[in-house]
Amino acid sequence: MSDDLKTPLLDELEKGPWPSFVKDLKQMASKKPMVKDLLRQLEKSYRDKRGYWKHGGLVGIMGYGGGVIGRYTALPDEFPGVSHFHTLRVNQPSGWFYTSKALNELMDIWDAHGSGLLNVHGSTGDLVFLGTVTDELEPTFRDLTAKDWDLGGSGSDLRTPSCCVGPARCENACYDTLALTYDLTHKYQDELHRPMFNYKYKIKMSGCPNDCTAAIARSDMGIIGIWKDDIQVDQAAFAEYVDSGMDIQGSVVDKCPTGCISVEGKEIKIDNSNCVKCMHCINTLPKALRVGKERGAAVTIGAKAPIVEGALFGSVMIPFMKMDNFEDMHDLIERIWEFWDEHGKNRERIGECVERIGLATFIEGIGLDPVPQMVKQPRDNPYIFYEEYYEEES
Amino acid sequence: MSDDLKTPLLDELEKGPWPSFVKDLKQMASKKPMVKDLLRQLEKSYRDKRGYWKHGGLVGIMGYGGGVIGRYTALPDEFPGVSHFHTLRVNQPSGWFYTSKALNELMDIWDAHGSGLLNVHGSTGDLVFLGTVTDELEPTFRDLTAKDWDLGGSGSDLRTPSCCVGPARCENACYDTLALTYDLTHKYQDELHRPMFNYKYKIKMSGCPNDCTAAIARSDMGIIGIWKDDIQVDQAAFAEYVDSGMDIQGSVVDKCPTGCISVEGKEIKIDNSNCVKCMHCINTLPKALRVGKERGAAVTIGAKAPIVEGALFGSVMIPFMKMDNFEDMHDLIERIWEFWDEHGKNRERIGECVERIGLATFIEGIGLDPVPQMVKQPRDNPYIFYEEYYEEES
Amino acid sequence: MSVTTERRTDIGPPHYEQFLHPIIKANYGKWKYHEGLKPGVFVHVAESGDSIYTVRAASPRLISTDFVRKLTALADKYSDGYLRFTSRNNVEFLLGNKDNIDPLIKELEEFTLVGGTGRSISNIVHTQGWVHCHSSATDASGLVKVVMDELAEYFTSMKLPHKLRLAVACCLNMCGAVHASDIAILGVHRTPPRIDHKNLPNLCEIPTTVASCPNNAVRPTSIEGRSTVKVDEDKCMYCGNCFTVCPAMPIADALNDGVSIWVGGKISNARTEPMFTKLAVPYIPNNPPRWPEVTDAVKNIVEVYAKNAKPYERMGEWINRIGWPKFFDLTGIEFTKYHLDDFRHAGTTYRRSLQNRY
Amino acid sequence: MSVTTERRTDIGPPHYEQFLHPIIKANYGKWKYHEGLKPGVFVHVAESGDSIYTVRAASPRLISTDFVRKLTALADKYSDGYLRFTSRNNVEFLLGNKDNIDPLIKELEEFTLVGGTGRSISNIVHTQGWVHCHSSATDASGLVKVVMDELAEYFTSMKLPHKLRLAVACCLNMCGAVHASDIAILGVHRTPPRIDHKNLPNLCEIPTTVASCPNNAVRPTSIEGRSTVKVDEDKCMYCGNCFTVCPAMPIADALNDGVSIWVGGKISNARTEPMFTKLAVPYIPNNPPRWPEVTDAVKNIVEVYAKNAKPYERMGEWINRIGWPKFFDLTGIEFTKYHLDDFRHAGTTYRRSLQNRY
Ligand code: SRM
Ligand code: SRM
Ligand code: SRM
Ligand code: SRM
Ligand code: SF4
Ligand code: SF4
Ligand code: SF4
Ligand code: SF4
Ligand code: SF4
Ligand code: SF4
Ligand code: SF4
Ligand code: SF4
Repeated sequence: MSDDLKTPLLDELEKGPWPSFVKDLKQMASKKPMVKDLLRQLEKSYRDKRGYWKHGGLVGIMGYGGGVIGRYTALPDEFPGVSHFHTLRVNQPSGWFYTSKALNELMDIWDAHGSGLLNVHGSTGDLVFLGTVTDELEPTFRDLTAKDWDLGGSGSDLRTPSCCVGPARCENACYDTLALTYDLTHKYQDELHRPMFNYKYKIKMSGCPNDCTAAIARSDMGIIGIWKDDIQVDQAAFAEYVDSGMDIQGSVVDKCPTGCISVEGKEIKIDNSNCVKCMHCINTLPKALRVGKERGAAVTIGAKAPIVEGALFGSVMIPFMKMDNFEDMHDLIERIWEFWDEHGKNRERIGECVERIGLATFIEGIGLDPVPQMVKQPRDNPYIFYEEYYEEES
Repeated sequence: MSDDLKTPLLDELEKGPWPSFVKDLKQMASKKPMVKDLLRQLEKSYRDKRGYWKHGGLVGIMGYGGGVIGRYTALPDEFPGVSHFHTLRVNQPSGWFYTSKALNELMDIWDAHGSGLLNVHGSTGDLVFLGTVTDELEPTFRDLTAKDWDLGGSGSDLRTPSCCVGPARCENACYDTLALTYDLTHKYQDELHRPMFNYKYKIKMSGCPNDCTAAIARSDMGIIGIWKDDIQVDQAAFAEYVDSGMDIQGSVVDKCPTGCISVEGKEIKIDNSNCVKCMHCINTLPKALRVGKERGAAVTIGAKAPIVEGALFGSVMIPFMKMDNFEDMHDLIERIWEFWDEHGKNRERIGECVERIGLATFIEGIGLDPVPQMVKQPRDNPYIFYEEYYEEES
Repeated sequence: MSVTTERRTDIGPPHYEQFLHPIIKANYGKWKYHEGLKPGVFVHVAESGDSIYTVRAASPRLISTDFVRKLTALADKYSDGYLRFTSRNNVEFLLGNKDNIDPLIKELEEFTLVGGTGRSISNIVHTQGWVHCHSSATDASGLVKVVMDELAEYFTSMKLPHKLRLAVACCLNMCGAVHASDIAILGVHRTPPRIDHKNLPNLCEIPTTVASCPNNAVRPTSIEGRSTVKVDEDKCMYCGNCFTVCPAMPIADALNDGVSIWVGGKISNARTEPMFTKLAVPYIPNNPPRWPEVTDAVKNIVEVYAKNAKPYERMGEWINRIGWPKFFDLTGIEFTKYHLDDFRHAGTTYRRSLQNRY
Repeated sequence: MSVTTERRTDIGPPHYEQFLHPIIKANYGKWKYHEGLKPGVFVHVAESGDSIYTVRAASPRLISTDFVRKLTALADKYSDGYLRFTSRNNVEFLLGNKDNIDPLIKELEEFTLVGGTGRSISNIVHTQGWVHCHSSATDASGLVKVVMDELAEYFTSMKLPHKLRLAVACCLNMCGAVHASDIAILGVHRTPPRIDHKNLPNLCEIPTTVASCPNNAVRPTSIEGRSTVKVDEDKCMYCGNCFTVCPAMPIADALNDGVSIWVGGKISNARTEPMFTKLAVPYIPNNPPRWPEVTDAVKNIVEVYAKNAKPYERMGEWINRIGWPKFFDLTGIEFTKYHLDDFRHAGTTYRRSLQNRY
């Protein structure tokens, strides 16, 4: 093992305007041999056009089943620094808000125990501590909890819930995404830390249908803010948009998916009964239009990536529910988990489970009534399993 | 067997403004005992709320495998008149055009040999002679052929092709639907009369995308007229529509699915590159707008009713082909039949076959190149069967 | 010893040209435009300046040779002996002489209705029912009669927002246009087939019968040493396909058969792409001879559509504009679990967005 | 003998409130509107009249503690020590004082870019790649770097028709937003897994491994008396799921791995419903370190979009307006048989209407 770091291919990634992770990592490499070997292995990958990591083994924190991803190089002789290169998923705070102080403390911990590399943040939302050895897992965890931090999920458990900035800095928030995320994360610590499900279960919270956390695409359960009543209009502010010369017809009226907006003079009219809450007019005229006052959330079920039956978007399970307290939500979540536990298969996401057994059976199973908002359209095939039928009178 | 005809339930169907088949059949019943028993059995069905027909047996015309549907009452003792009640499917002329003379001759034949009841026409398009006994099948056939009529299809054969009124009485016809129907029916007499396929194969011809024969919904192969160039505009006639006070904006401009129409003063402008040939503007302004001059047909494959994998609309196989002669069409049809013969299963319609093996394999199999017009959208799942790959150089 | 026979086969149908009115023949493929003159009547004008007038009248489709002779007599009298039938089984008289229109209509109206053009309800595409088919769960001709009696005013006028196309089929085979109609009435069985174990081994091929079931509900078994089949009743969704291939599995059930009602399909490409018909009312018991619950349900849907749709909106286009929740609201039809699809591509019907109406 | 331990578990993350800027805390849930001030900068105005200013800057996401310390130092200097990260891994500084905006930007621009707001290309959602994951068919961080180097001008400006959201994933597991992005780059394997028969029996459960294959390509077998599996290469579509559950079935293949490019997905409900990303380019070989064919292809798509789309049209909305044939035309991308879907619901993607463009 020589000490020099020759990475001619990676060096090409120091060029260009976008901030360079290679530059950053090379600086770290001077302090951390682990990072040096990481870069050397990566250089080899760039040369050979393939990765050199082995499947994770069973490593983790005592009493926890999730939160750590084990990782080993396939070439420990060549790159001993990354013979272990495990990941710790640190549960981020709601909305990814930090203070410098808190972040610096986290960095101190990671400098002490790991590679000093991180993902800020992982795709699920965790603060990802990237690369340490097995022996450092417990010490890292001890220091984290000492500073009030805990691990997030991995494996077949509740994954770390995440949410958009919501009421903290967004006028569109229809419910308190940060509070719900905090609430669910704490209420379900056991489910988060101890894999007991058929497969992973992700919850994402967006404050409105703009869905800035991609809940409808990336969470088994999406809790997405919505309102029921009329869009709030400030006609004076609207008139200012008109006066500004903005192309209201082209930018707003023509873009409304249900054509329910009209403009008379400097006044905007919205046929709210036909509005599908798409957000476009509100997004485009933020000073004049606001979400309604009767706010809550819609709940979607089953979004996921394509493995193995094809990708799914979440499908509407509850078109609207009040979010004044979170007890109904707990109740719903627990009924879903119970149903999934009973009817799901191993490594079958809840979305696939619903696809397999059908939405009607699923909602019946968790105690919801069918409503037309659950579907784009009623069935178009005649293969109905009629349940009631009449017995011959004899 | 008593001779009286008491049908109190059916008699209720003599009331009301719509022409009554019961009235008509009762008149026939006085001449034909067969019809009398038909009505008596039908009355019983109305009382008991169920049918009383048995599955068809193997009856037919010598040398033909199709064209006759065998039918027997389940209650021959009670209704001996319909102990046989077979159907003959007489191949209609293109576009369902007749002269009185021809029709009267057909009626004479049927009066002589059958119940005197018919369906004008059957859902596939045949002139259906409804109800006769086995012994009368050959004599009916003999008289029909003597007057130049022949039978249509049934069973696993080419079904009777049919077409819209087309160039005979419609300004929208983009090709000669009547001629093609005549041509295919005559060219494929063998396939029509001798079941040799996996299942039925229906061809319907519509002269334009209005699709007045429902080809896209009800035919394994739909041949539907279309044009490629610009919609022909008569601006003077358009100006007259404007002058008439018609709501051009609401009725035409706003209804164009791709928004490619605009009106300036009394002039209509169409962005033909974005026109999807939906026909709406032409339908609505028939005096001002006409289909383009570069005409031909699109060919769809695979429409069918829901048994057993769910209903299918036809899917575009050829977005545009010239119809100056029909040889390319023969060629195409024969390649499809060959492919279906090789890859299809028993009782599997071509549409189901394509669903099972995939459009890519199907078009490759019949020698067509992939074009984006075949799909609504490219695949959205990553499960690609890559064919070419590189072998390691050693 | 071979016999010379005069038997003609495979001659195909006669050439259509001989059935074309001379004006049509002269202007074949050279039509310029058409115009609706009044309900049931339109004119097509050719580039040559010639005109051909069409008068359209209803036919029950299930008709007698007498009925046809009535039509041919009128054709001889008013349309030079030329007539045709439409893809919806109406009869059309092709007149060279405009003056014959009204006298013809007058005579037609003695035994049928004139109309079915433009923004109307045309004839109902339908099937055999109890009149001829072993498979039927309801009658077809009777249903058409009672429904069109109720809707006759919409056939003889053009007061609807747009065309309204109806279909009736007496079983799931859907020998017609049920799967793509503005409104469709579909006969349904609702109980699994009963098995005639005595005759099944003789009448049916076991493998074909087993293969016929889309839901793997039919399984081979043996009873008293004879091969037969059994049905897993939990899996059966009453499609009747096993009965089609095996007569020893009758599925008709007087107590449970009935009709379902479907809406919002279309075929044309005008404005919107073709659409399948969707479930509105899952089940109404058979109530012959006049099926009052069915006619009420259909009439209600037609009237709600007539009142709420905008010009040029077909049923399905109207529903898409207002949304399904509103459709169920306005018609008062109950939304049930049966409306939630659970067949092959069910997932593609789920609402996978936040776009919704309340 | 039991030991008392001070070990804390299941405490969950700290409460977010302590991380909120005082202005945010005071106006929590009471924001009135926001306004973009320039690329990377916006202000949110509360009902109270208070304002909070946000400055957004790029982060490579794969960063060091040093990089974080640079950010926290700036936060201490300019934003009262408050900062956050976005769902796309940008960093946001939350400023009470407007005057700090420009000095902050100046310091940020020394090591990163400010932008990513409004009609721009924001940071690329991405994954681990060769840096950490055993499953990858390509690198992620490197691809993001080279693509964003090419597209930087669209991050620092707001000159696009609308937001453009990119994603990179290094294998079909798609740990990110690939299936719903305006443009996505997806690492693909193109050869079946190779089986390490020696270790498989020890490392993998045969039934789980067999069950993992979506296409039934993995079958149990035995070799020299030891249970193992075989792969039907004709059925394998290289998804890698068997490798996920069974390490003895490696699928990486330096010669054949590479990337594919996808377009037209979206997540928001604005105007149109969420859409899946669709295949644009089936395969480009890996060509590190700068993947020039990939950056060219992406840049081409961005530029064609920028030139042709109308304001407020996302990539997929634009393509839907002009039609896919035109998309392939304008971009010059070849349409191949790989674009024709052949998976589960393939039939729902076929063009089942006459509506088409030529
Ligand atoms: C670290 C992370 C990627 C990143 O760079 O950010 C990641 C990394 C892995 N994912 Fe993921 N996934 C990560 C977010 C996601 C997401 C995005 C999300 O959560 O919003 C998805 C798509 C959404 C979804 O859940 O469907 C995702 C879909 C998958 C899948 C496919 C699941 C499916 O049902 O389609 C797998 C395969 C599996 O579970 O067997 C997977 C498996 C994996 C494994 C564990 C690899 C494996 O074969 O077991 C990866 C470990 C890589 C490593 O070296 O650490 N990962 N994975 C993300 C978690 C960080 C965090 O906790 O914040
Ligand atoms: C007579 C006719 C109905 C009518 O009243 O007009 C008819 C009658 C029958 N059809 Fe049909 N079909 C008739 C047009 C259709 C159509 C419409 C069309 O062709 O445009 C369809 C839907 C389109 C299609 O082909 O998918 C149709 C779809 C079926 C099916 C379902 C096929 C499927 O794949 O889904 C069956 C069942 C079967 O084939 O086993 C069927 C089976 C039958 C059988 C043969 C019943 C059976 O179980 O074997 C019926 C004989 C009834 C009888 O008593 O005569 N019939 N059938 C139509 C033929 C008359 C003619 O030749 O003109
Ligand atoms: C006669 C007939 C063709 C034939 O060869 O028999 C025919 C003839 C004409 N059709 Fe049709 N259509 C005929 C069945 C159909 C069908 C098939 C069906 O109903 O099963 C369709 C598809 C229906 C659907 O979409 O579900 C059909 C969809 C159209 C359309 C598209 C309407 C729309 O906006 O969706 C037009 C255009 C229009 O009406 O503006 C049209 C227009 C026409 C025109 C105006 C074409 C012309 O310029 O002559 C013809 C007179 C229409 C009228 O009734 O006012 N025809 N037309 C059929 C008459 C059936 C009947 O007796 O009612
Ligand atoms: C900060 C962030 C939320 C967070 O908690 O982290 C956020 C914040 C805002 N989003 Fe978002 N969105 C954020 C990710 C998203 C995502 C998720 C994603 O990109 O993966 C989406 C869905 C994207 C998609 O559809 O594929 C998203 C779709 C929107 C939309 C809908 C855009 C559209 O027309 O389709 C708006 C409305 C708009 O831009 O007019 C919006 C608007 C906004 C507003 C203007 C809301 C407000 O009033 O404050 C915020 C500033 C937007 C800006 O960047 O100009 N936000 N937004 C995320 C910033 C990510 C980044 O660094 O770029
Ligand atoms: S999802 Fe809605 S509430 Fe949340 S940040 Fe985005 S726009 Fe604001
Ligand atoms: S939110 Fe969307 S649907 Fe509702 S009025 Fe605004 S643009 Fe139209
Ligand atoms: S399909 Fe077209 S050409 Fe044929 S009758 Fe209908 S409108 Fe005319
Ligand atoms: S045919 Fe249809 S798509 Fe083409 S211009 Fe007319 S209305 Fe528009
Ligand atoms: S729909 Fe069914 S019952 Fe009616 S004719 Fe067709 S096969 Fe027979
Ligand atoms: S009726 Fe249909 S679903 Fe039921 S057993 Fe027969 S074939 Fe199967
Ligand atoms: S996309 Fe695949 S290769 Fe990349 S991190 Fe996720 S599992 Fe690993
Ligand atoms: S890579 Fe996927 S398709 Fe191929 S054998 Fe493995 S699981 Fe099956």
